[in-house]
This record gives sequence, C-alpha cells and structure tokens, in this order.
Amino acid sequence: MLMFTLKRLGLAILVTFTVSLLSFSLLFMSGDPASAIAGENASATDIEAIRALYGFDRPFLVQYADWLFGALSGDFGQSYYFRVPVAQLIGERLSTTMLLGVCGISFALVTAIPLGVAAAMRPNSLIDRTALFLSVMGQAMPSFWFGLVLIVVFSIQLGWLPPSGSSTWKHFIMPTVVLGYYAMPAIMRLTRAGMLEVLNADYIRTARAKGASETRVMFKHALRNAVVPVVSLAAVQMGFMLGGSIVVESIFALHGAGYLAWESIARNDLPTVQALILIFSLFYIVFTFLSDLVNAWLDPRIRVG
Amino acid sequence: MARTIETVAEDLRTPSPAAILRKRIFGHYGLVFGIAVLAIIVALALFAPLLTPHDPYAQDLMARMKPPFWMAGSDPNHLLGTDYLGRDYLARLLYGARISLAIGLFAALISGLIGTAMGVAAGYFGGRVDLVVTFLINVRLAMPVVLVALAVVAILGGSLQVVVCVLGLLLWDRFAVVMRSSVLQVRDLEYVNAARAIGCSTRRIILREIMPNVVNNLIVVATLEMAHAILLEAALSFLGLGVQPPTPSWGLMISEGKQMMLFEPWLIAIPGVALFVLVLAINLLGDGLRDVTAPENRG
Amino acid sequence: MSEPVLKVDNLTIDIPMAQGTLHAVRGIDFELKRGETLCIVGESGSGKSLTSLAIMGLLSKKMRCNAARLDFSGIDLRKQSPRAMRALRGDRMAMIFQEPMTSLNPAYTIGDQLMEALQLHRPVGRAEARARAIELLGKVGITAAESRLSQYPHQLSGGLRQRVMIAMALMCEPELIIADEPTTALDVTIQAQILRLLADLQREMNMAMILVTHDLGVVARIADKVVVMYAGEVVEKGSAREIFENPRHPYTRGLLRCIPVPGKTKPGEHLGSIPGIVPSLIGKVEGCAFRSRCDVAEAACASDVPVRRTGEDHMYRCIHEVQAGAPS
Amino acid sequence: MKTRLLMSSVALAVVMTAGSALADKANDTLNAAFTKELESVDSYFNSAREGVILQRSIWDGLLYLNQETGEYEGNLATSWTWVDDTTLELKLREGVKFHNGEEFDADDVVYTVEFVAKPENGVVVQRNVNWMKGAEKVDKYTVRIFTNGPFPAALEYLAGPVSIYPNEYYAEAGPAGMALKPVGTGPYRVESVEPGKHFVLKKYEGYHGGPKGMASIGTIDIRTIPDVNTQLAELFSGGLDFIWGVPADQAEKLAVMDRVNVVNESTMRIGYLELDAAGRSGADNPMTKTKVRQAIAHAIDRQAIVDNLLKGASKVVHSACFPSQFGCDLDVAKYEFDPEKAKALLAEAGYPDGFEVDFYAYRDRPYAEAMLSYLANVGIRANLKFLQYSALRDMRHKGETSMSFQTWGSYSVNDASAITSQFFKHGKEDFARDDEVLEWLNVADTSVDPAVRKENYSKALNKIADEAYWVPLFSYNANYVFTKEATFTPTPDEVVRFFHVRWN
Repeated sequence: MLMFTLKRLGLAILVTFTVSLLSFSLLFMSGDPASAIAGENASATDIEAIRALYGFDRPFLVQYADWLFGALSGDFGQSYYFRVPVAQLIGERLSTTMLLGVCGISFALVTAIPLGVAAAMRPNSLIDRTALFLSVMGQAMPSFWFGLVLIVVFSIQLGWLPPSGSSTWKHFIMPTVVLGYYAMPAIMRLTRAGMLEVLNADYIRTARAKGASETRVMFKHALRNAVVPVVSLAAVQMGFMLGGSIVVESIFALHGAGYLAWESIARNDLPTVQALILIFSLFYIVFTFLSDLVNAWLDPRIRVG
Repeated sequence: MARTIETVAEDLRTPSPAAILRKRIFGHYGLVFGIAVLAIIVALALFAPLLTPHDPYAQDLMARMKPPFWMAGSDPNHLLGTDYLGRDYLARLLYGARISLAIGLFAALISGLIGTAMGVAAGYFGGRVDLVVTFLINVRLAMPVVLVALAVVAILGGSLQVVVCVLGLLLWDRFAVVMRSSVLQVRDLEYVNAARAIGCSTRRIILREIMPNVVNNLIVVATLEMAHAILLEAALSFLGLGVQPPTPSWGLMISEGKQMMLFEPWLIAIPGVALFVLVLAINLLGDGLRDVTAPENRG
Repeated sequence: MSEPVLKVDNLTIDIPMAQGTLHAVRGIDFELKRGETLCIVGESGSGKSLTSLAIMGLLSKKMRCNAARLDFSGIDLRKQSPRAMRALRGDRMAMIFQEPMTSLNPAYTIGDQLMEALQLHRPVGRAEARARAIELLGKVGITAAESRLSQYPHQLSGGLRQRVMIAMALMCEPELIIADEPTTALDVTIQAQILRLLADLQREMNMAMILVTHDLGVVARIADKVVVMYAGEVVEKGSAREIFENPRHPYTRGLLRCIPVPGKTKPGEHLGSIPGIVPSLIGKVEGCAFRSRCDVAEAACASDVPVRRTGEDHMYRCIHEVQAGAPS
Repeated sequence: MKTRLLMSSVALAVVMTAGSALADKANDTLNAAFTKELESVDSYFNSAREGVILQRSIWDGLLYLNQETGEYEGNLATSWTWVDDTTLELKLREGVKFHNGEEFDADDVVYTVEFVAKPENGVVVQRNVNWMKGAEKVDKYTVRIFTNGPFPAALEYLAGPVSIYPNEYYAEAGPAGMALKPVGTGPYRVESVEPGKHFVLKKYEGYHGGPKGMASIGTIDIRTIPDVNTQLAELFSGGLDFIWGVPADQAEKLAVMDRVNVVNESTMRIGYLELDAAGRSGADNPMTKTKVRQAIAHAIDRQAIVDNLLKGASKVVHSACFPSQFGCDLDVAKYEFDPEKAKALLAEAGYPDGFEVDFYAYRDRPYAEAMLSYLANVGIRANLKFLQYSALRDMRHKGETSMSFQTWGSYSVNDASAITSQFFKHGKEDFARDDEVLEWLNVADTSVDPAVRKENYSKALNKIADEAYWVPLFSYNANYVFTKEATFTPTPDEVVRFFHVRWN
C-alpha cells in the first residue's frame, strides 16, 4: 500500500509539473500581455512601461522558473485585471466552484447509482429503458441549452427558483442539476455495466447460496465490487466538471472559478488563466489520486498486495 | 451459468457470421435509428443546394427574424424563418450541418490518428513506450479541456481550422486508452506470435495482424468522439470562441439566437434540436456498434 | 434415517430463447437419504449443474422449472416463497461451486464471508460466529485458522479457497450439501485431498451429499448412488456398485471406457472416447438424444425410448435390453 | 422542440399578463445589474463603464457638468478661474464631510491630484490625469492645479473622471483599501463590496447638498450578471429592477410588453471603419487608394444598419466625431449608399473584380457581419477576424490591420479632441498619417480661443472626410429597462446616475 501510494504520488507530481509547463508555454504564445494590462485607453508608452515592470522582456525559461517557484509557495502573481494577488482572487471564487462541483457530483451519484443498479437488476425492463433514455438524452443535450431551458421553466414560468446568484441553497439547485446531469450518464452506464458483470460473477451465486436476501446481494456483495470503477470515473468526472463549470457558472451568474477563468481569458488576464488551468488540473490530479487510494481501500487486491 | 448454456446453444445453431451480424444490427433499434438519422442529416447536408434556393450568407436587413412556418406571420419563402440579419434559417441550418459534420469528422480524424498511434505503440511495444504514453494520457486528462480550448482559441482567433485542430489535439485521450488496452488483448494471441515467428516486420504485424482486430473499438470510439467534438464546438461557440461568423455553424446559430431566446425561442430551438438530434444519432450509432461488435461489453 | 432428505420427481427445466425453448433438463428423478452420497455424472451442458441449482432455487428467473415433486425434508420446495427458500439456503442446504477462485467475494475477508454464512441464519454475535468460523476452518484442515480470518481470497491458493468454501457451506450444519464439480479447477494432487475431506465431513456430519462431476474416477471412490445424465436426461441411474459393475446404457459404458484404471488399463492401450457432439435441445426433443453418437443406434431410437429397470434401484433408458456385463 | 417552444411562449404569456408587485419599492431597494466584473471600485484603477457609474455616485469631482444645460457648475469647488494658461485656481465648498466623517478641504484635493498625477502610481487611464502637473494649497479652502501646458479640456476632466479622495484615509488604505471600502463625498456611500460580484450602496444622509442633489432611493444593490438572458429572467422574476445595455431587439420586445419602462438614449460612442490609408500594413494595400476608401463608404448602407440593427436614437454619422462634441463639424463630405458608384470607383482604382481583405472587429458582430455582406455585394471579399479588444489593439499598434471596425466612446468627453486627437496625431492608432491634419489638430487642441479651435477642427474633419481616412458609420444608443415603479432619465454619456433614479 505504501509503495502504491508513493508511486501514485510520484506520478501525480510529475503530471502536475508537465501540465504547469504546458499551460505556461501555451499562454506564453499568446503574445504580449502588456497591452492587456494597460487597459482600453492606454498609450504606447504606458504599455512599454508595463512590459518592463512585469518583466515580459525576459527569456521564457526565466519567466517560467520565476512563476513556478512563486506558484509552489502559493504566489501566482498579480491579476492584471483586478490587481490583487491571483491566489486571493481564486481563493474567493473557488469555494463557489467547489460547492457546485460537490453538489453536482453528489447529484450525479445519487441519481446514477440507484438508476444503474435498478437497470442492471432488470435488464430491458421499463426502468432499464428509462435509465438508458435519460443517459442518452444527457449525453446529447448541450448543457448550456439545458440551463437556459431550466431558467425559462423554473424561474420565469413557475417562479420557484432564482435564476442567478449564489446567496442561498435555492440558487444552487438548477446549476447542480445541469452540472450533475452532465456527469450522470457515464456514471449510470458504468454502474449498470459493472453491476451486470458483477451479478454474473460466481461469488454472487455464492452469496445467494448462503441465503442472503436480494437487497443484501445487490448492495453488500455486488455494488461493493461494481463501485470500484465508478469511484475512478466519479473522480475523473469531478475533475472534468470543475473544468467544465465555466458554462454553467456563466449562465447562472455564479461567481466561481470557472466563470473567472472565462472572463480572464476574455480579458487576457494571463496570470489568472495560468493559475486556473494549473488549479483545475491539480483538482483532477488530486481527485484521481484520491480515487486510486479509495479504490485501493475498496479493492483488497490492491491494498493487501 | 445461464450464459454458458446460451453460448453452447448459440454455437449449435451456427449460422454464418455475416447473418449473425446482420441480425444483430437490425435487431438493435438504437443502432438502426442512429444510422437512419445520421444518413438523413448527411444527405441533407450534401444536397443542401438542391433543397433550398437560398444562399445561407445572403442577408436582408428588412426581413429580420421572420418566424418559422408554424408561427403566425411566417413567410412561405422562408420555411424556418430568418435570422437576425434576415438570412434564411433553413439554408443556414442545412449548410450548417456540413460545418458540424466536418468539425466532428475532422476533429475525430486528427484525434484518432494521434490517439491510435500512441495507444497502439503503447500496447504493442509496452515497456518504456507504454510508460511514456500512459504518462502523456494522464497529462492530457489533467488539462481542463474547455478551459484550454477556450484559451487557445482566444489566442489564435476562432476559425474552422483552428477549432478543428484544437479539438483534435485535445480529444485523443480516449482513443489512446481504448487502443492501448485493445492491442494489449490481441498482442500475444497465437496468430500474432505466428506472424512474428515467420519474421514479419513490426509495421506489417501492426497493420495487418493487429489493426484489423482492434478496428471495431476504434470505430466505436471515433463515433463517440465525433459527437463529443460537435458538442464542444457548440459550447465554444456559445461562449463566443468558436468558429467565425458568418459561417453557419449550429453552435454559432445557438449562440446568436441565445440573445433573443426569451422572445424568439425558436431561434435557438431549431439549431438546438438539430444539434441534439445529430449528437443523439451519432451516440446511438456508437453505442449500437459497440453492442453489436462486442455484445458482452454491453453497458 | 429412512425418510429421504430429497425427493426429485420429473424435474424439467426450460430456457426460453429467441430461437425457441431450450429443454435443458427433462424428467429427472432421484432421491437421497441422510448420509448418502449421490453423484451426478455427465458432460458439460448435460444439465447436471442446472439440476443442482434448481434444487437450491438458484435458477435465473427466465428459466422455467417444473417438477412433479421436489421435496426437501418433507418441505415442498416448489411451493416455497423466495423468502422461505432463502431461509433454507445456506442453513439446511448448502452448495459448493466449481470455481473456488471466483466464488469468494474479493472485497471481503474470509472471516467476514464465513461469519456472514452463519449470521444470516442464526442469531449469534460476532464473537460466536468467529469462533465457529475458526472451528470449521480447522475442520477443513486449514492451519492457523485464526490468522486466516483476516485474509482476503486473493491471498489464498485455489485449494485453500475451496476448503474455505466447504467450511462456509458447513457453517450451519446443513442436511444437504451439493458440490458442483468442486475439484475440477484444482490441481490433481489437491483434488484428491478435497474429495477425501468432503467425504469425511459428509460422514462425520451425517449429511446427504450431491456431488456433480464428470470424473468417473471420483464417482467410483465416494458415490453411494450414481445418476448419469446426457443432454438433459437421466440415461442411467443406480447404486454405484451396479453402475460400475453392470453399466447398461451405451453412454455409461462409453464413459467408463474413458477412464484409465490402474492395473486394468495396460500401458499403450487405446482409451475409449465418444465421438460426435451433443445435439441441439431447442424445440421438441424426441427419441434418444445419444443416438447420433451411439454405436448401437437404430432407426427406432428416434422414437420414444422405454425406461428399463433392473433390480430395485437400477434404471436406464435405451431401446436395447442390455445384459449386465455384455460387451459393448 | 414543440414542447420547448410551448414552454417558452407560455413563459412569456405568464410574464406579460402577471402584473405582480416585484420591484422592491416597499423596502426602498433598487436591484441593478452589471454585465461585466468590475476590476476595482477605486475609480482611478478601472477603465470600465461600470466603474464610472459607481464613481459618479460615490465620489464628487471639483466641478459638475449639468447634463441639461451643458454648463459647468461647482461641485466640491464653488468657483474657479484660470490664473494663467496652465494654472487653475479653485475655491472649495465648505462643510463637506466624507462618508467616514473626515472633513473635506484643500489638503484632500492636493493629495489626490499629486497622487494620481504621478505616472508611477499607475493610474489606469493616464489620459484622465496626465494633463495635471500637480496642485498647491493656497489656504484651507483654496487650491491651485497646474497643468502640463495649456489644456482647454481641463474643466471637462475635473467634472468627470477626476474624483477627490480623502487624503488621510487614502494615504492609509491605498488603492487596494479604497477598492474594498470606498470612501467619498457623493450621494451614496458604500455599504459592502464583494469584488467583481456584488456592491451595495446606501444613501448618504450627510450629503453636502451639491448639484447632484440628495439621493432618493435608500439602497442600491448591484450584482454582476454576465448573460443578458439571465438579467432579463431576473427582471421578470423580480430579482432585478434596473438593467441597461439591453440590445435593441430585446428592448423592442420589452417595450411592446409594456410591463417595464424601456428608455432609449443615444450615447457618445460612434462606430467607424479604420482604413489603412498610410499603407502601414503594406504599401501596396488597396486601402492606400482614396477611390477604394470612398468606394467602401459608398458600399455600406449605413441607414439600413441603423434602422434595422441599432435602432433607437442611433444616427448615421458622416464626420469623425460625435455631433454634440465641441468642434464637431457636421458639414463634411457625405457618401451616400450607392453600390454602383462603389463598383465604379473600385474599377477606377484598378480593382474591377474587387479584392480580398481581412476585416477585423472586436465587438458588435452582427454589425460587422452586415457590413461584410454589403462589401461582398460590390466585390470586396472581406474575411471577418473577430478578436479580443486588446489583441486587436496590439495588431493595430503594429500596423498589421488594413481594415477594421472600431468604435470610440470619447470617454464621454464632450470635446472633439477626445476623438480626433486620439487617432489623427500620428500615434500608433493613426492609419492616415496626414501631416496637414496633424498640424490643424495641434493648433485646435492647445488654443484657448474657441473660435480658433472650431476652425481648425473643422479643417481637419473636412480633410478626413474628403480623403475618407475613416468611414464613420453610426452613433450608438443604449436601452435602459427598469421597473414601472421608478423614474429615470438617461443621459448621452451612458452614465447611470443612481442619485437621479427615484420611485414614482
């Protein structure tokens, strides 16, 4: 287990560095940020001064090393736009995105797993077909579209839910559903497929032969084994969701990190975009790392080597 | 348990493999539906000039946002109405199908080439090659796709080529993962060893012995990634960083119609539904192909 | 003692399939008393495993199972609710499966799984269940039983796992134990140990045992009664002695010819084998299913085959009146 | 699809019929929305329209421009005189208190001017402050401001972007502190700031009674909602009472529904095509030919674009300035919509079959697309390149664009120098590079004699039109949509003055 953890950790760190290098060089290509910092009404000399001030005239590797060491100590530089430390800026926004992500993934899991289990218990039944239909819909429905439709129905027509903002739990219902529905199909399908496979396993027959009830067979014996790949997928989806919360946050005016990312791209706010790409990647890396650990814990074949 | 018996029973029937495949395909409603809808959309895209007399780029500022045929005040000349510059919506929809299909196709092609090359190399050679490829897959998965795509498009400027390339360069991960495991499964099979034993070149073994056996999976992934690319392009366009106007892309049509969605909902409903149906059809096709070629992996 | 633990009469199992109904098991009957060992012999697909699953009530839902009689210790299994069946399973009747490698849940420890078998049926605490598990692990010959409890299946060898499976089946001291090819997946050396263990435990606990196998060598060693199945039918049945000494059915004879007998089979002698494949059981099955592979088949084999009895227990199904010991 | 359509139309029907009490008149709170995240509330450290809006409510300038009369009035100053060409002396209002209780006097003015005038303090929009050299306290309520050379537009800036900060507080808090806890003398004080997201303003009971007048509404609650649909949804569901910048089509529909007030007002922003007459992007580029530029001017039906796309108070513009600006001569050469003439001019210029060109734009995609189509009609195949503002500006600074669609809001400064001088004085954004124009502008910008200024602007503007260096297109307009319970009169400078909004 220790070796396994260390190996995974090493890999995670290596991936982080590569991503940081990629994201830094990617945005390095974007050309001269001085003009973006200067704002709409800046003169050429203003821009020149800013270029020297921020050190954009230095070689790539020097700038990268500078940035990386800063980043390691939590200093991502100053936002060109807000002129506050990027770390502080992101810190303010991250909680909204995290909350949204946690709500979204919970929604996805809470709907997908029972649905997947039920579908697997009765293949080709009505519930199986409903589950399949929902997942096919979810995969084909653009989430921005879904969000707009929800606003029209629940905010304007029914007046039940506020269309934007993040001040109460009610504000999170629609964004949660939209984001969760994005992740739901894959989890549902994997649960179903995993359950179908596991239900055919010999040890399920053993459990039945012991006289275990169907519920016990399903949840204690089958789900425990089928859930292993689902955990990995949920971690991956969670990473994707945080990165993909851009659309949802912009529709529902949630001032989270995703929305910040989009705006920062539009504003050429390089340090913020760089930091956000790195942080979203880190989320993915941390989640998959954690899911590996959870899986190892769930699957004794890994845990007890 | 039951399965063993069924397989035994199936073996007993022994109809020709082609007949089995045919039966499976036509017995799979999702697949049939997917193929049919996709065929219709492709036909509409190809024969667009025959289906509408309108030029999708011709504007008429005096005839803006004319409603479609089922609404009051529609113009029989414009079946699906006109957009915010008075361009025929049907013509834009039909020509837009070409764009969406092209984006899906070429993005899947690029990512397919990259992902397959990496996956096959990793699966076949194993060892260090595999380590490197697995690492690259991890790196790729860690990058937030939407964010990176947005950033790159923002830097390079949106155009059809840029969007296709960006999506192609970002969506190869699933190809690599699936190809790697598929190749791992067939790498050490008898006929591959046999080919190796008689001194076939690596190139030949990969192309002639391995690829034909993993091509099923490749096609399945390719269809699903095509749908993925189409949806992503729509999302990019929605955020204002997709293909450039006046190109009639469906994603762009939604993003343009979005402005008026509370008043003229059909403006986003028409391309939205078109997009939904197209992605649905491709997904059903992909799922269906997976079911049909590998029924045991159904899920 | 005299009352049979298990009475099966005219058991049929049908599997509806796209191409028609598969008549997997047709008209099986036998009975079994406490302390007896019944061996069901046959090739794969002959329906022997389905038969044992049918007794346990573990057939998949889409299979249809009918019987004129299916009594277990005076309980009519046909009429039991799923709940009542569950109460019987693992408590009064238990089963051991073919694949010890996959029949244990990889996610739980040996101890968890053993204790679960007891706790599902007896209102006992963990400590008690644990003690019982240790006791039974000792009984099935596992050393250091206590430390094994916290191990996971993947840490054990195949032989050990099958011992665990046996221990698990015996946790509640069942009246009937069904072992479905318990040794097939194991090394030859281990096979003998496991079989001896099963036989010993059966005697010790005075259980009725059904042993499903295709290995006649095994049958010869431990069976009291033998049922020979072919393509879903009982082609011959009788006491082990009768079957081995006076096989009547051409299939049984063929099977017996396939086993080398130490001392009897001379080195280099050609072992018998039965050419041909099992016919399809889909749709109406008529006549003797074995006729396509039978040396002595005739046109009449395609119509109804009479059931012939010799002596009290020995029965076989063939149009030929075969004499005991007749050369085939 | 039908279901969805049905849903939406039902939604609208509900909206149109349900006459509910949704505005918060009852609890005296006006809920408004910003479209974009404001980088900093400190008025010297943002360059956004949203920032100006807050600035006018929170702080005061020394002067005030009366929007109705167009006259300067005293605000924090009560009178002012030019001592010489570069020295302005102001008498300050007495008894004014900042929101934090600090007393307003000459020290505050001197501190503010000295701080913002120093380039190293990094005020974002240097143009707003770099005309000032410094300030000097004469006595507690008298102050002198020195300019860098003669600067006739000084009053305009003192009435606009130059807001006076409390010296003690600003010295301590700095721009960062000011951004989080702004303190001024204006009719509204700031209750809370969540940077970029949420701003709450409260009526300042201790307002000094200057020309802005006491605020009427008790609380202004501003949230940032980027998507206009979401804003409208909030408006419908009662979450918002006041939004602006609503696109013309939506505003038209809203006006028809008659459930909210829709008011349209022109703005000082004008749109124009910038053509590379100087050949910066390549000496052989077609835009260097006067006939080509004139052809482009003739090719575009500006009236149709105004009538169908911009609507409202927008007007076709022929001169390179906004009509109300001082010095803006409207009597210049006009190019009517005439595709045939455009084609003829192109042929004369040596492009009988037209040519291909990259057409850059950064906003208002529909307008750009409409122009694209007009250009195509006369044979100019323009490829639209839609970029971020800063990216496009970079390209223009490097002289890489031969044709781009630009707009300029003159920073709401009602003087032609705010536009012509920005673009025709051989700077990086000058694609004409006309020496004669430069000379006229130099005279006009520095003279203190209005007649001289007028004459020279007129000369410059006429030449710009004759040569078609620019193709001025149209002036913009803005739509303000607000609850029927409130009254508001917008102004052409696009600045929402919350202290002028009141309940009915």
